[in-house]
Amino acid sequence: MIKILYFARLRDSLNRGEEQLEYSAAINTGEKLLSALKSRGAPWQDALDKTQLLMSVNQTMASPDASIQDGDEVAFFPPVTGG
Amino acid sequence: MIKILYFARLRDSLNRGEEQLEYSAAINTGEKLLSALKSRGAPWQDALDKTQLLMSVNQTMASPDASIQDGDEVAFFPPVTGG
Amino acid sequence: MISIQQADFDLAAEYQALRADAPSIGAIVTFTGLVRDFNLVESTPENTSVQGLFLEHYPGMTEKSLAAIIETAKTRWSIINTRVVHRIGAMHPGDQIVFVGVNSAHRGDAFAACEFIMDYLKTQAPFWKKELTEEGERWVESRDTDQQAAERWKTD
Amino acid sequence: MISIQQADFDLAAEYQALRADAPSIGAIVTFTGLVRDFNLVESTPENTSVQGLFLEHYPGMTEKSLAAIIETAKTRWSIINTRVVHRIGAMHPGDQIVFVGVNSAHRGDAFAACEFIMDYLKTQAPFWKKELTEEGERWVESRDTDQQAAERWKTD
Repeated sequence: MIKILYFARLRDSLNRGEEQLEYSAAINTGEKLLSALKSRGAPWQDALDKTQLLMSVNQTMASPDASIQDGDEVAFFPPVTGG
Repeated sequence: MIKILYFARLRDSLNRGEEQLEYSAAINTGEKLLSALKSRGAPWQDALDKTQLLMSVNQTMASPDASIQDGDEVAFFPPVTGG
Repeated sequence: MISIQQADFDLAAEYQALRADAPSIGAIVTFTGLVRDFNLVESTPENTSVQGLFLEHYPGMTEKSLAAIIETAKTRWSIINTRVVHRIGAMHPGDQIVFVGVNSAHRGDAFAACEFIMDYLKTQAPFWKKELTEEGERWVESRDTDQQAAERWKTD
Repeated sequence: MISIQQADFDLAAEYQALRADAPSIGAIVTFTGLVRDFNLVESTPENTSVQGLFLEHYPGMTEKSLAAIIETAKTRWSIINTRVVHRIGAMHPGDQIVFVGVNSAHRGDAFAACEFIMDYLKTQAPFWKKELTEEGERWVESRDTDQQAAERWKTD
């Protein structure tokens, strides 16, 4: 299982802040996971198709080619706007 | 008359913080005034011969070629070390 | 010291803590961010009046990313200590949002490290602002100028 | 606001004044200089312990030069207000010597203006430090690094 978190505007668009997903080779990189989520159709396709989407793996910023292991915590969110 | 002020290490060396001097064409620039003061001999010659001597005319930093008018306030001091 | 908190903070207390750290401290630089009464987001040039703000964050990653930012600052500049406080939750115009304080023997290092931490916080730390305006709620868009400010510090 | 004073100053009061200036303020940067317990003058590498400090200045020119420095900062950066406090007279290790605070809508401007004012104060404002050390009194020598810091801001 992996844990996926969604924040800010993205959580609002998906109407979901968190989910668990069965781990498999089909989602063992950021890019593959994103494809799998987008394939769910609306609202996933649109919400995750932003050029400015950021991703973290185990609470560290990650690029789309980052590998994902079983048990990882992955998060998707828009560019940060704190401070 | 012009007013001349000496500060910090320079005042200590000259044992004098302030003086009035009769104005004349012989002291109508910073350089000329400095020469006139140095010609007084010890301790003036040595104390004013520092490469790092700074000068102000009417409380604004000035270069040696600055002109001096009757009634001006001229000051000599070492590089500043506040803050 | 890193603190993520709903409560307001006391700049004077943060400053006194930075002052007490070591007798070799010669310089303390502080940055405080406040909620403005107008919006500077480039995509909304109308400067809609902001009535309130809500700060969301990613618990866990927030602390981790701030700790990493501070570690980087400590390797790049000669600084003694840092204090970072970031508020979350509801805030109003004029409220304090964020504090970054740095102490050092040298003023140049304190200035650079403080600005670096703020610039990286703005682009790397997982906080998101939602504004409450006359027209309703909206998520604040990120700004290119923040991205550029962080890029300045990149070393090759 | 420029103040040359013997008395200590209250950073919290200076900060609150900068905070209250305008609702468009989004950033406040403060710098505080403290008396260190050791000497950093390049010509005395032995780091003699400093027991006390005496700050002399040129009354009249001090205020005039600080006002000029602040005016220059206001033409170069988008800042709202500044507060500068410089103490004179006797001080001890750990004491506050100087405060520079700047507020602005933008953090980049606040950082740059605050550092600029300090760098110029260090080379242009007529203050002189005399240190009381174990070996007696001595005037502090100016530092090349301060001259270099001020040179950075020169525009052609």
